[in-house]
Order: sequence, then structure tokens, then C-alpha cells
Amino acid sequence: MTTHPDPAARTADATFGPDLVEVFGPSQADGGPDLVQLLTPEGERVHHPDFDVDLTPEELRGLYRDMALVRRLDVEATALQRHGELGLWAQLLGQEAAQIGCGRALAPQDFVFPTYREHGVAWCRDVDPLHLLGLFRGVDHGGWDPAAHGFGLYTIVIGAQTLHATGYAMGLQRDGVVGTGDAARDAAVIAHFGDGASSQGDVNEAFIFAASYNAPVVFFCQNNQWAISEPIERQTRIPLFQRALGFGFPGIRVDGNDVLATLAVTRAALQRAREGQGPTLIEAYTYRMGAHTTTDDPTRYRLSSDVERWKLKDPIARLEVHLKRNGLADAAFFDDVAAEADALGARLRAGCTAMPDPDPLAIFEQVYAEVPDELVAQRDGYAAYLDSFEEAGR
Amino acid sequence: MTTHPDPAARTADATFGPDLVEVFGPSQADGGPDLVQLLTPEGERVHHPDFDVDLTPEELRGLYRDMALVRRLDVEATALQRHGELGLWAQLLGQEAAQIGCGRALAPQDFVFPTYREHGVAWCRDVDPLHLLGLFRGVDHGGWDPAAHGFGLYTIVIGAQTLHATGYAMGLQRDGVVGTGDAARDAAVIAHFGDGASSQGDVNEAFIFAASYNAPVVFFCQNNQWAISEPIERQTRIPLFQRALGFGFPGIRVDGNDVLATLAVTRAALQRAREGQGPTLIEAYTYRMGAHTTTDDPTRYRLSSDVERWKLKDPIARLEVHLKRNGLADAAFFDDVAAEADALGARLRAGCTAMPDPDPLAIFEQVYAEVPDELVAQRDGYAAYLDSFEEAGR
Amino acid sequence: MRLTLAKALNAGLRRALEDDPKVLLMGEDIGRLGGVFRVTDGLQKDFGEDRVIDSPLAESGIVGTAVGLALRGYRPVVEIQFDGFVYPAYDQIVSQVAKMRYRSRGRSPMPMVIRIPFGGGIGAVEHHSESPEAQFAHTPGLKVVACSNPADAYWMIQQAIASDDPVVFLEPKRQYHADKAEVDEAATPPPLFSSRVVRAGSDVTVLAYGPTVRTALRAAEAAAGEGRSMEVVDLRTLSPLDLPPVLESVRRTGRAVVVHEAHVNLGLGAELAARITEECFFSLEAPVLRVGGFDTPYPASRIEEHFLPDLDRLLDAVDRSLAF
Amino acid sequence: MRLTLAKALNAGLRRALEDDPKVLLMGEDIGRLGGVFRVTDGLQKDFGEDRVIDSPLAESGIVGTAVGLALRGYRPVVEIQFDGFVYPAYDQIVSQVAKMRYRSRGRSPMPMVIRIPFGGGIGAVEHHSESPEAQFAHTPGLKVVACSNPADAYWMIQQAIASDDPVVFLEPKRQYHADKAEVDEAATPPPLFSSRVVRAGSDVTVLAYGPTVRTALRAAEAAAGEGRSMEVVDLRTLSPLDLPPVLESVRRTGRAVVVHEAHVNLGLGAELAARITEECFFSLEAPVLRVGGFDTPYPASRIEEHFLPDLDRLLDAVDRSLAF
Ligand SMILES: Cc1ncc(C[n+]2csc(CCOP(=O)(O)OP(=O)(O)O)c2C)c(N)n1
Ligand SMILES: Cc1ncc(C[n+]2csc(CCOP(=O)(O)OP(=O)(O)O)c2C)c(N)n1
Ligand SMILES: [Mg+2]
Ligand SMILES: [Mg+2]
Repeated sequence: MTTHPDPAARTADATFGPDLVEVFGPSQADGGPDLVQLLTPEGERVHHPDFDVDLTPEELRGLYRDMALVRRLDVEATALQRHGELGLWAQLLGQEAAQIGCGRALAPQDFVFPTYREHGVAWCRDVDPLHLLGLFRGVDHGGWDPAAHGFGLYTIVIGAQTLHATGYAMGLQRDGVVGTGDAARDAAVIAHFGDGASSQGDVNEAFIFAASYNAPVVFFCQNNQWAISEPIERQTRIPLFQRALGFGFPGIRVDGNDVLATLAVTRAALQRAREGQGPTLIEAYTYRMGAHTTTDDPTRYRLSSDVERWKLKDPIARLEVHLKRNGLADAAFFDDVAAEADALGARLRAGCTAMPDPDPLAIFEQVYAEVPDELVAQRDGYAAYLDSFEEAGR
Repeated sequence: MTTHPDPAARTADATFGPDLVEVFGPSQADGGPDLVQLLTPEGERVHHPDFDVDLTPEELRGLYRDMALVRRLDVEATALQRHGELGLWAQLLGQEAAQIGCGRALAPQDFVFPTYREHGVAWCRDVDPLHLLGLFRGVDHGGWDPAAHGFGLYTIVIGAQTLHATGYAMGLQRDGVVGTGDAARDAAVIAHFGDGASSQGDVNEAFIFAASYNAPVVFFCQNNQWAISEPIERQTRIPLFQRALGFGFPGIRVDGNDVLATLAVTRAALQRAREGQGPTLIEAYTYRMGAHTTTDDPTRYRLSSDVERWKLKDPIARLEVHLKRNGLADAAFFDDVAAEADALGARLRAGCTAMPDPDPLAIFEQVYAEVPDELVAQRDGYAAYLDSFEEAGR
Repeated sequence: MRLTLAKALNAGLRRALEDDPKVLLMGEDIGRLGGVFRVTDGLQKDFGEDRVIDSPLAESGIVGTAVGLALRGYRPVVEIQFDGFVYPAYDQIVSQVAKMRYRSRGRSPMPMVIRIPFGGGIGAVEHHSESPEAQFAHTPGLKVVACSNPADAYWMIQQAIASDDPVVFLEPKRQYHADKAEVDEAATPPPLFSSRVVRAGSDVTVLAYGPTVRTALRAAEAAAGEGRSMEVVDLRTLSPLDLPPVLESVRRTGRAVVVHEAHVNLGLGAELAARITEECFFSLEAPVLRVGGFDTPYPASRIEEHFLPDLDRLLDAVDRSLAF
Repeated sequence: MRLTLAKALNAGLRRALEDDPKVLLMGEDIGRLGGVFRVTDGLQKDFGEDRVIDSPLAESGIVGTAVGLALRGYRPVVEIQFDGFVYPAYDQIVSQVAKMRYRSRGRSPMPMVIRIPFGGGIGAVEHHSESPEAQFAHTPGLKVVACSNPADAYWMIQQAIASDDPVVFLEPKRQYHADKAEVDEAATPPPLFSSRVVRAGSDVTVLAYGPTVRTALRAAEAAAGEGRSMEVVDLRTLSPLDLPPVLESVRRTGRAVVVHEAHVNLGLGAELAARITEECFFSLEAPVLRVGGFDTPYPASRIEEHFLPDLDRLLDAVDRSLAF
């Protein structure tokens, strides 16, 4: 008879290294020491050893304008939903800097795969906000042309688009537009996703494929601290940007309420990708100031004091202070932007309420390139059925 | 008009830190500096600062015996497949130390979720090898009782079982058998998977759930360098055990051809789990000496020189040398094991060929706890149909 | 007590949690928030985080860990937030949940309930209005039921949880917060896997489930005014089908129309048509007709009412059946 | 040239790769190894690693990245190693691949082929013998075809790749390396989405596809000897169905039997029965009968021949139909 080792026997000195939460800090640690920041919540311009941007006053004003206008867009859309003009709206309130910083880092030839909340990035890609409203109104699933704008359709099934982004990036490699050194030609892809999405298999598979093929894709995670009612701690116990470590590519945490830092970091990551150096994960550390969507009630699961705390880090206010304090924008500029926002609001209200319902027979369109006879018959049958009502109604 | 930042503008000093492949080394680096080893390929006992085992000669001989017998099991099964007695066989050749080291680290109250290749672990859990043969012969999908052996059914859909393991571990937490300090009570779970499986969404989701709930589960990855024809580089560019880093729990690479090191590391990781310290990822660095399965032809995708190189690291040979060189086992012992292996072989051959085909009506059994009338009717109909042939045949 | 369908489910879940300590609820946002439809409202507060478990955002993870919990002896009740989000868990459901008992020769039962709010008509964005039932009903090892009213919801959810087989439990989300109905906690409910004639009639049998039961009842009301007598069967169980009451009815009326929101092609109506024709071939005065979602993806919500089978389309089919 | 089904597919893929530089193959082990069934043998060597892509072991990843490649203008041909491993990719297939054209109003076409070796009878372990076609056929936006012989395989794979719609392409794995048949590279193939009468007959119409076509032909041969004349239709396309030849045949014979390996409940036979009955109500002498895999999980391989519809079970159904 042989004896087997005693399973309960234990080596006193067994160690698996330090607790990683101690090493990396907890996921929800407020920004943390690794946070890249160029503009403090107080509007002070600070410097970072690795990342910086050098923008003209005009460019800075441009970023302010972008953020102010998309916030207005968001406010209008929320109001339109309250008035029954939209079925739903996913607010970006508080995430303007993350989205504009990211959006303005893009080159025309880059391609963006958004979630359902990237209204600010859509803005940077010249997607008419009315198309966004149309989607949430329910007139279509996205009225813009992805190829024309380099901006994919909104994706609601969490995480699915990160794989599409990776595949598209593999396509760029095959098209020979990566690492050629020609700045007008080299292209990269951005995949947006949220902190909650980081738990989906698809997102992790996207990391694996991107690393395996060294695909030119930037994974841009807006960690707004919440996945509906679930806090970031439910998805990860260490800061999310560290997730990339284990997949063998760099991860970085940027202050997502700082448009300059987000711009700097995203720009550099995109450039890395375009040059053929492969994927990067950016965690834009930010906060969802509003509800998850207009149907959500965040008072059920979070403290208003948290929201108050984050108000002090408002992304627009800090750039406004910076511009004013440094004499980079005058009152006329702010008045102009406010007027522009009012005009945008008016345009959205008018455009949205005027949006007609689609033709019922649109149900049958674009299911296939080559439409099967059976579906033609279904369509024709329904058309005749509708006609029968009209006739009856006469 | 506002100007937008020039997307091609780039900050010279942007850095995302060092190339992680340089930091961690490439995935396929031969073992690497982080490899925990206690017995060299030459059979020399070495020491490791963090992990060790202190085994009696009897225990060492027990490990040798286990490995020798499961190798024999594997050889017999392969031969039985060649003779048409099995439909397929997934060989463990070369992975004996990883499996026995792991299997002998288990406490009776622990639970194992295997892939389709853990014949060595099954052995340690007292699963009759004939059940394994039965599965590959096609008489059932696994004839053992998972609960009785603390050993789940083989799982063929890659990665699925890692989530089951995590859920089971969450069950242990709810049962209050984690971290009580009672060694006979505290329990943990092992989830087996391969290097290829590490790319599946399910496996990564299992990491996330395990980390999120701090579940008592040890993820035991046998990196045998190949997923059928795909080399480890296709799945990861850095060593696989580092994957755990990004999920916030420890990962460790152990010499999977070293039964002592595997035992030491697994034992410690299980103990961590039982004590309530959460999940660990173990990468047992090993090599699939045989084909993927008996239908595979590895000459199509790998060099025989690689296989030759790994032969020098044979897990059984090194323990044999160690035992012999240190006078821990005499010739009689080896003769006994050889005889035992012969007896095992004979038993398996006889048992396998004698295995009857199941009753055709077993098709209809255990689909449901409460069998729907429709299915009863299908069953009865088929029974009558079969009878009609018998009658016709009379 | 008079309850909405959502509240009835909540009460049923509460009772199941009380009755059996092995019952666990799992899902996204089901704890603190009480679920996006509030079906689990208050349950985490009363039963704790260990029994009402907010999960990471990963459906395969939820179902896969639920499998492990079931193997450990628990009875997990999983919530999928919306129908369109069940597909990431599809592999775990059809290859693991459905097959576990079979492959283990009964040694590893899989008592699990997968709750799915299903169907359209709520003005939602993409992926929030799907009807995935046929795919699950096609999968042996799973059982599939759909409730259509508060009283059934209350009892059926408890019965599903008590079942030792895995049950896909479909909840007509459109009716979560619609009319209240009386739920008698002292009643003796019919068996879970049984269909029920909810309105007697003699000219044509209409088979409905979930959200279309109400449509069918309204259609029957309207038809009655015009002298056509529709019998309405609430199928309740989609897999297994409970055919006897269906066949009995069709043999009487000679005509059947099936109505569901799922695509017609290979929807439940296909199986019902095939079975009814097989069993009642000589009683049928007309082929079994099907009214359902068209064979297109679910459209944008502003025209979803055209996609969904409504009272008029159902009556039209009834007329066509009668005209045969 | 005389080719096996696997070699015919290989030749068809080769020609597609030659004809269109946008065609890519993706999958597990398809490169160096040439696929576990050798269907892609030699293609990576000739077309390079950028066009014949060995992927990480993750089906959702494969299909999901293929979606991205298609959005970039490529025409990905994805191999799923075995039928039972398509489910991890199910979400990407039904929610993304199937819907991309629709949701983008035609702006983002999704020309993708998903090749799946399907069906049983090869003595395999679990999850290697599934017949998942009904689930895909139920999904609008996808097209589903099944080849049954080398010549069709050669042409159909090329036609599927040339199609601007996503096609689930089912290959009867049991016949990969079975009999060779003549493949005429200069022939003009019938359209992809067409069914074909492969044996004329007058007493009963048998509808088959993929692996059961051969069973049906053999049964017809056997039946002929006993004086029963079976017409056999190889459906070839499962979604859309090509009903005209089917209906024409059934109107003539008055009887139909559908045979497939998939579970009977909600299998293709259900839809065919429903449609045929709807369209040929007054021509039918008997209800459409269905022969298929039982409504149980796929059993252990030693008894799989009992699960699979064989010549005898088909003939038995034909007899029952004729006896009606
Ligand atoms: C696969 C899937 N599961 C569930 C949902 C429902 N859902 C929509 S948004 C959301 C939370 C997402 O959180 P996060 O990824 O952090 O993004 P955020 O909404 O905060 O921007 C959930 C659970 C979904 N859309 N898709
Ligand atoms: C989901 C899924 N996809 C594909 C397969 C086919 N398959 C079986 S084993 C295998 C390779 C597994 O490699 P690895 O995880 O390294 O384990 P190993 O076989 O080397 O032990 C593949 C692709 C499968 N079983 N399941
Ligand atoms: Mg979030
Ligand atoms: Mg391997």
C-alpha cells in the first residue's frame, strides 16, 4: 500500500506574492496615483512626465465649445424624452470630457465603434445629433452611414462591438494602412465600452484577439463607476486599466473629466496603434452624473453625496475656469457658445418632434440583399392588408 | 469657426510603459525565471524560497506509482482506440506530473471540474478508469457519480466548466465551509483548463466572477503548449499565468513536469482558497507529448525536435532517477509498480472490450426529472418499432 | 390580494425564498435596484446579498455559475435582464443546463429557472423586444413556460422553482405593470405544464401564450359581437406542449389559429400546426393558420405595432380560417 | 474531377480565394493543420496567414472579428470546428451578423459565410453531432443552406461566399470523406437558394437535406423494389425555403415526409409541415409526417444509430403516410 501526501499539510512559507489590491489599489480608489491629469478640477494646468498636449487658445476654446454643445444636446434629449418625444435616452452628463477628448484625438481615417452613450464622440464624427434622437425615438436603429463618418452604429448588446473593432483593425492591417509612416494614411480603431462591459466574455476575447494579432485598436473604457446599479467593485477589485497587463498590452488610467488629458492619452494610444505597435487599453476615470437612462432611478442605489462630490470635478467647469483665468476666452466667446447651444437645442426640438414615423412597410426592407420570395409575399400581403383598412375607411 | 486639435499631432514623450513582452517574457519562453521547480529534469531536488514539500519516501513512491499507472492507463487506452474499441482518446502523455501533483493536493471535500484530459486527476479521485474508457468508447457521457468522487463530468465545450467551478465555489461559501479554520471542513474547488481555453470568454468571465466574490477556486491551467495545432503564442503573448494579474488575483507558473512542485503549489493555492483568501491561477508549464487526440496528426504542425527536447524533461523519469539515486526505492518497488501496471492494463483491456452497448432505449432516459407524455410516447413508439423488427426476425 | 404581474412574481419569488433556503436569485441589478422592472424589489434587503446576488455584467457567467451552484445543491433563479441579452448565455443554456441531467445519467440534476422578460410593445430600443422561445423549446432537456396573468405568474414561478428540471420562464414584459388581478394565495394552482382553455367557443380554436393571450381574449370578445365564437387556449407550457386540451378543442371546432410575437418561420406555431394536423387530420376544416411577428428582425419601435400580431391581424386569420 | 465532399469544398474555397482578394478564411486549426477535417488543407500555404487565419480558441471572438472584417469590406468565411461549438458565437450570429444590414438600413452589408460541419453518425463524443439548423433558420437576416454531395458542395460554397447576405453553411460531416463524385468545374450550377428533385416518384414526396438525402435516396431505392414510388427532394436551402418545387411535388403525390437529424420538435419538419398543409390543404391525403432525431439530447455514440433517422424509420413513416 502506498501513502498519499496529506492534503491538509501546508508549507508555512507558501506565498503567491503580495495582495494585488494592495499593490494596485482598489478599483474604486479615487483616481489613484496612476491617473493622468493635465487640468485639475480647479482648472489648473498641470504637467505629466509622459503625456502632454500643446494646444492653441483656439483649440482649447474648441474643446470647450464641443463639451458645452454636447451637454446641451444631452439636456435637450433628456427633456424630449420627458415630453414623450423619445422612448428612452442614455445620458452622457459628466462624461463630456472623456468623449470629446477621445473624439478629437481621432484622425479622419480612424474608425469608432461606440456603445449607446457616445453622443460626444458622434458629435466629433459629424453625426447629426438628430440621428441619435431618431434612434432613441424609435424611428430606426441608427440613421447615419457608418462608413461615411468612420463611426459605427450604436451597439446595445454589451461588449459585442469590441470584437467588431478588433476585426476592423485586422482589416486595416490587411489593407496595409498600419505602420506605413504616412500620417494621412495610417489608421486605427477605437472600441468604446463601459466599466460593466469589462466583465463580458466578448470584451476579454477582443483583448485576446487584439493582442494575438497586434491589431491597431484602442480599447477606450469609460469607467463611470456604475453599470446601471452595480458599482465598479462588482466587476473588478483592482483598477480596471490594469486588466490589460495580463493580456500583455499597456493599460492606462486617465482623468476622464479632463479633456486635455483624455485627448493627450487617446492621441498617443491611437498613434501607437497606427504605427503598428498594437492595442492599448485606456480607462477614462469618470462618473455618470445622471441616471443610467431616463428610465432609471439612481436614488435607489447610490448616495447623492457621491454625486455632489463628483460635481466638483465637472469637466466643463474646469475648462471654463482655465480659459477665463488665463484670459483665453472672453465673455463674448461664452455668449456665443451659449447662443449656439440655444440654437442647437431649438433645432433638436423642432427636428425631433417633426420626425415622421417610418412607413410600416419599412419593416420588410433591408433584411436581405437578395430578398426571398417568401418575404416579398409577407410584405405584399401586409401591404394589401393595410390597404384593406384604408379602403374600408373610405 | 473653431479649430480642432490636429489628430496627427503627437507628443514625443508619450509612453505607455515598457513593452510587456520584454517585462514578462514571451509566452513560450522555456519555463522562464518564474517557474517554480523542486525537482530538475535530471532528478535533482532543488529548493524554492516560497514553495516546498516535505514528503516521506513512501509518499514519493506513491507519486511515482500514480504517474506510472496513469501513463499505463493512457497507453492502454490509446491502444484500445487503435484497435477500434474506443471512438477516440485524449492522451495525457507528458502531463502526468501536472495531473498527479494537482490531484494529490486535493482534500476529500474538495471538488474538481475537469476538461476531457484529466485522467490523472480522475485517478486520484478514485474514478474507475473504465468509466473514462466508457466515455470515449461511446457507451455514455461519463459513468461516475460526480458528487461521490468530488470530480465532475468531463466537459468538452472548452472553458464552460470554469464557470461551473466558480459557481460551485460560491456554493461552498454559502454553505459556510470556507475559512472556518477546520481543516476537515474547509473546502475548495479546482477548475481545469488548457492553454487554448484561456482565450474563451467563459474562462475570463470565471476569473471575473471568482475575483468579484472572492470564491475559493483554483484555476489550474495545463499549458501543454498546444491547442490542437495552435501554439501558445496564438492565445497570449506573455506567459499565461500573468493573465491573473489583470483580474487582481495571483498567478503562478509551476513546472508541470515536476510532480513535487505541482503538488506544493497546488496545495498552497487550495489552502489559500479554503482559508477564504480567494482564487489563484496556476499555470502548469508542460507539454503534450502525444497527439491532441487519437485522430490528430501533429506532424502536420510541429517539429519532432521539439518533442525530443521535451522528452528530456519527462515527468516520470526524473522522479525515478531521484528515487533511485537517493535510495528511496529499490528494484522490488519498481518491479511491483510494473506488475501493477500490467495488471491494470489487463483489467482495462478486458473491461473495455467486455463493455456492452447501452440499451437503445437509454436514449430516452434522464432527459427530464418529470418526463413529458410526449417523450414517453416517443419512447414507447420506438420500443414498439424495435419490437416489430424482433417479431419480424422470428 | 390584487397584484400586477410584476408584483405577483415578486410575491411568488418571496415565497419561494422563504420556503426553501436553497433558492437563490441571481442577475444584473436585481439586488439594490430590485431589477430594471422591479420584479425582485425588496428581496435582497430581506434575504441578504448571499441569496439575492447582484452579478458582474456577463450572462454566460451568470448562467455558468448558476450551473455550479445547482451542482452544489442550490436552486438558482436567474434573471436575464431583457430577452435580447440571453444569447451570450446560450451556450451554457443549451449545452450545459439542458444536458446536465442527461449526461450524468440523472446524478446531477439541474433545478434552475431562467427568467426572461420577453416580447415587445414597450417602445424600447433594439434587442429589448425579442421572443426567443422557439430556440429553447427546440432544445431537449429544457422546459419552457410563459405566464400571461398575475395569478398564473404567482403560482407558475413557484412551481418552476420547485421543478427539478431547468425551466425557461418567460414573462410578458409588456404586462408587468398593466392591470392588476386577484391572486388567491390559498388557491390550488393547476399543474405547471398544463394548458388551459381561458374562453370557451365553438367556431375556431385560438392558441396563444404570454402577451398574446390578452390579444386573443380581446379578439374573441370582438368576434363574439359579430357572431363568431372563438375558443381561446392559454398554452402556458411551450415545452413540453400540453396537447390534449388543444386537440380536444380543435377536434370540436375544426379550426385552429396560433398567435405569437415570435417570427412565424419556425415559431411555436409551426410545431403546433404540424402536431395538430398529424393528430386531427380528418377533423380539420382548414389548415392551422399562424399569426406572428414577421420574418424580419424586430423593427424600430415606432412601427413595432405593425410587426406585432394584433387584434385585427388575428381576426383576419380567424376569418381566413372560417372561409376555408 | 472526382472528389470527396471535403475535397470539393476545398476546391471551392480555393477558387473563391483566387477569384476575390477580399475573401478570408478564419477559424481554429484551419491553417497549418488544414482543419480537423482537412477541408482547408493547403490553403494557408498557398494564400498566406493573412488570408487563412488561425484564430485564438474563441468562437464569439472569431465571428465577432469577422463582423469587423466584413464592415471593413472583407468577405470572411468562418469555420466552426464542430456544430456543438457554434453556441459560444450564438449571440454574435443572431444579434450582430443577422441584423447588421437591417439595422444599418443596408449601409453595412454582412457578406459572411459560417461553415458548420453538422450532424452525427461518426461515433464522436458529446457536442460533436448536433444539428443546429432550426435555430438559425428561425433567425431573420440569416440564410441557411446544407449541401449533400460533392458537386453541390463545390458550387454552393462559392455561391455562399459570393452572396451579399450572411449564410450559415452546413456540411454533412459524416460524408466528408465518403464516396467521391464527379465535379464539373465548367458546369453552370443551379441558384444557391433552390431545392431540387433528386429522384422522381409519384406516391409520396420525401424532403431531405444534408446527410439525410442519401438516406432518402437509399430508402427510395428500397421502396421501389417493393412497388412504392418515392420522390426525393434535396432541399439544399433551409432559409429561405424554396417551396415551389416542394409544393408542386406534394400536390402531385398528396403525401409528404420530412427527414432530418435535428430534433423533431420545432425542427425544419415543423415549418415544412405547416407550410405544406397551408398551401396544399386540399391535395393532402395524409398529414405531413416527420422523421428526425428524438426529442432528447444526442445520445452516446454507441446508440446513435438508434437516434438518427435511418432508412427503416423513414420507410416506416412512408408506410404510415401511405396507410392514411
Ligand atoms: C449583453 C447585455 N446584457 C445586459 C444589458 C443591459 N444593460 C444595458 S446597459 C447596462 C449597464 C452597462 O454598464 P457599463 O458597461 O458600465 O456602461 P454604462 O451604461 O455605464 O455607460 C446593462 C446591464 C445589455 N444591454 N446587454
Ligand atoms: C467551444 C469549443 N470550441 C472548439 C472545440 C474543439 N477543440 C477541442 S480541444 C481543442 C483544443 C483545446 O486546447 P487546450 O485548451 O490547450 O487544451 P488541450 O487539448 O491542449 O489539453 C479544441 C479547439 C471545443 N471542444 N469546444
Ligand atoms: Mg458604467
Ligand atoms: Mg493545450
